[in-house]
Amino acid sequence: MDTNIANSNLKSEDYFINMGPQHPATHGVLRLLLTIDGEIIKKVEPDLGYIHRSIEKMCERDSYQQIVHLTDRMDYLSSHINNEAVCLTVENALQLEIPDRVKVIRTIIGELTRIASHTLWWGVMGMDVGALTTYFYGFRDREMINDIFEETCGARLTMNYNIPGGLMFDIHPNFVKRTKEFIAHFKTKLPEYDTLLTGNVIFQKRMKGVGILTKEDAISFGASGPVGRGSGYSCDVRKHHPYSALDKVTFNEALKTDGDSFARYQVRIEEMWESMSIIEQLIDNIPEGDVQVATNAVIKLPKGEFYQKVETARGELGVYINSTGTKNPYRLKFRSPGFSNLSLLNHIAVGGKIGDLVASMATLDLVIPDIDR
Amino acid sequence: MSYFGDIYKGIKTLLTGMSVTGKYFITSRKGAITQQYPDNRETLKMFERFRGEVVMPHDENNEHRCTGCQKCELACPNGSIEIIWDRQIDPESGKKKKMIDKHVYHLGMCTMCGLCIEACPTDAIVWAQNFENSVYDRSYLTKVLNQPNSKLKAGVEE
Amino acid sequence: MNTMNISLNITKTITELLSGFMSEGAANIGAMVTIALIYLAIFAVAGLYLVLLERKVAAWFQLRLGPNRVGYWGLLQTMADALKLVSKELTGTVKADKFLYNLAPYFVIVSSLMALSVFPFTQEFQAFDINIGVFFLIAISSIGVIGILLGGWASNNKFALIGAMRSGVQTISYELSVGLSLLTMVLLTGTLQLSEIVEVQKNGWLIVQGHIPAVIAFMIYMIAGTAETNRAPFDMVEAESELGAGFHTEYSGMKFAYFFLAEFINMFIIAAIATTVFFGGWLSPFGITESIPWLGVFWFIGKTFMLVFLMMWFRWTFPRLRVDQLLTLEWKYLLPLNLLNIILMAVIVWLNLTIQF
Amino acid sequence: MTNEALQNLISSWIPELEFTEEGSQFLNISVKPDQLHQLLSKLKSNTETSFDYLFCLTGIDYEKAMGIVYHLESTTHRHIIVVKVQTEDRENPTFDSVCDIWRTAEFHEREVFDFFGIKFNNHPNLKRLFLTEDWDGFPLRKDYVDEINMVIK
Repeated sequence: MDTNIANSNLKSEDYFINMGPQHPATHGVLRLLLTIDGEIIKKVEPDLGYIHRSIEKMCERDSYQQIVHLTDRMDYLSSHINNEAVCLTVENALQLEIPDRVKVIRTIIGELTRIASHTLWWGVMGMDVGALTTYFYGFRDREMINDIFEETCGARLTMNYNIPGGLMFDIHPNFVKRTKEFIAHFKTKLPEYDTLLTGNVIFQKRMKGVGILTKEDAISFGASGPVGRGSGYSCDVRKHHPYSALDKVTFNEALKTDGDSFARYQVRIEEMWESMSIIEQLIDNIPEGDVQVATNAVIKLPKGEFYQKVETARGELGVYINSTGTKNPYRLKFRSPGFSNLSLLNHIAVGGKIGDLVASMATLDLVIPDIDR
Repeated sequence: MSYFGDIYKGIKTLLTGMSVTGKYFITSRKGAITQQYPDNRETLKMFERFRGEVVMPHDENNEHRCTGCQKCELACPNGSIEIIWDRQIDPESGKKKKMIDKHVYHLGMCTMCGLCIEACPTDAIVWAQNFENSVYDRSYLTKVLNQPNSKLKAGVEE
Repeated sequence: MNTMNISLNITKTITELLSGFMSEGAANIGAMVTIALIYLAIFAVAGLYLVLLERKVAAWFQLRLGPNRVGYWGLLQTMADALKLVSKELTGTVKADKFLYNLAPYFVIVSSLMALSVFPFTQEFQAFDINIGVFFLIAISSIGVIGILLGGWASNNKFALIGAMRSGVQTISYELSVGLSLLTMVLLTGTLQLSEIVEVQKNGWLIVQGHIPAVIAFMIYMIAGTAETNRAPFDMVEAESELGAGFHTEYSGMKFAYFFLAEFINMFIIAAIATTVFFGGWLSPFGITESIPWLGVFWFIGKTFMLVFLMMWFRWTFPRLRVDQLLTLEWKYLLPLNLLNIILMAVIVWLNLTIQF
Repeated sequence: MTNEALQNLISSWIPELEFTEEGSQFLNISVKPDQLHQLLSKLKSNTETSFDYLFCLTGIDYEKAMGIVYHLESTTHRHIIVVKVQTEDRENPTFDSVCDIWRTAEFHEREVFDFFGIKFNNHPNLKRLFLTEDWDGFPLRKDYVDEINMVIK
């Protein structure tokens, strides 16, 4: 029997709250219009476009080298993997033969970017749930990777180290040494992440059974990356459509089945272990060879459509180029992982409390420029 | 009895969590990971590939390598390089030749993508490692890379 | 030796001093006003340095250095903050309920300062030695909630309202556990008067005397005390990642400073009650410094700061509980444990199995 | 299933479909707007094809016509197919919405409506997703002109 206001003549309207665009939990300019009843959330309606720069319109007037540098600004936490996506699309379209050295280096730096993105996610995840010290431990490990990138590519976040046809310049002499140092350091620190946050009973109570996503819903909503794998949906592009040197390494896909925030959290922690093992398999035998294949200054793709899938830290990034043979693409579409992962937020947050919404949003690991493009 | 069981388990996980932060508290004498930026300015050295700002190196008798071919201007995605060139009589060969007058570089619009340096045939522009580029007026951000009355270094054309 | 004692009992000495040239009643009021001013001065500065201690301890936990720019070793940092807050403009929302909006901070700061008056810092050094000491402390700490509720509701801000509602629920339910855990200890001492409680602990601190039930009561008390002051892991009131700044979103300048200072003085009070009741106030461990009574202040302050450090350690390690989990923790776990503990303690006191030295 | 097997199976459902494979790595199907919803729901429900993952829905402005490209993948058989649909009507292009088949289409279709002006009938809330309500014009159309923000190099 609904005891509360149902049968009394007290009329109660919905209570609207604006979560964003300036809000600590949204990690960027995303505005969520929450309809709440006390603490319980009835509806979440995202309002996007605060950081929309119409990258796809810009791509229609830029040459292919210039498009690569634009992708840095989309998902800035896996900027290297975004660059690699566009370069692979162009190289496959031109049927360029890429030397093995480039493939191995691209995969190593890609996995390092994934670890860097996951350590930042872990730090910010702890902060969202209330443990403020995790932020600094996460950033301490991320700083070591940023230094490796700064030494090799010259930039910490927006690398633009890839160009269609290979890499801009060769890796720095002590790239291998620094990466090995990082792996050794991180192997001792990752278990600490578990004792500090994963094992904590308050953390488990806040995460288990929160934001449940079944496997069918994950597929139907197009969830990819750790969000999909948390619900048992095997969607790792590195496994199903391997690219660069990923077919030469053996690693197992982190899959969990119960689909709540804690499962998505565990998938990302496991992925960090997998990425480290991939780097170890490749770091010692980087094949010799030059790092750039000669392409003519103005790249013209043949007429037709080209699609390339890549696994970024957030999920499956797809680059679809519809070219009519001119020097810039007729239409270029980025299938961004964050966009589909955000679309399921309303589905998993309804019925939960505000604390649950913040916890499940943290495990969706949203990067707003990746959604708005 | 699971009532007391999960209380005990809960407290045990809480204590292990505290042990991690406690370990860091005790060993905090080892120094912080944060960089004391304004204090360590003298000792701070950036990596030599760090992309601070595009500059045109001049050798001792004020000569640079830029021929004014505008390849970098075409390669730049957001128009932050403007080459102002004019036809002058080349003193040795007496023919009219395309000479660089001003290589205007808008640091304010540059996204540090490195495509111009990649496209330059004569390696005339390189990265400088300074990162303190903030200025009080936007007009200071538009720089002219080639120093006044500097000449093209001989032998670069071939 | 007795000259030292007389000067310690400040209330008696000041009233005698003033009654020399004032009537009896005026002297009492004069004494009360002077003591109030002395305490206000001491604890305003103590509050500032507690804030600095919190920021430094947080920094050491997080591999940082903490404030070290203002003053030598950052000592003047919170002094500078206080100065900044004094000079800040007192903004407020237009449709806010002006009177209640301005009244709220005073509730909070007054209740936390009033509670300071009953603490026995050393032998005689106690502002007011009323015979219902512990009961007075619990009553005072519940007034602070009204200030928070008023502040959240009156500032006409949706996030502040949610924060205030959360704090109301949280503090009311956790006062229960604070009261009950102190009750178990009062069973041992038999008196509510704080100086009597310290006297009883002359032959063994209460936590030793009451062994098992006392330790359980202490753990429950610390959990409930942290929740009482709205500090992590129960800081839903101003949960940064959910509500922004919670109930004091709309406050700025000195009004915000009152809220901020009151939170830290409350933390000091919770720790001070714990030291007085559980760890024998100003008594040195085995009576080693019995001879010099005024040394007791350092023992009292030392023990209190150990407990304050423990509360800070909680804050910088644990994630935040959800509101409903917080209530289930209180009603389903702490309350039954407390009641069991009282029965256990009653049995032990009845069979007088307490450990006496 | 290989492209040929897919082609034979699908052409058995609806006769007048065109299959091409040149210019793209996957089998392309061009379908008429009125058979679109029927084809796509059959592609998902049929067990042999079971395209249950719509990973990319793109709007394209072919200057004479407006079109949508659906990239579908089957999570069980791991094969990929591309379905294209076009309409000459540029003032009021409308297609059937597929968000009852795949929930991800809700947001993708709102984005296509926002940038191309293509309407989808029986879409739950077809509003602009990125731009503000009162934005006039559809930015990703080829004939969209905006002097202020568009830098034509």
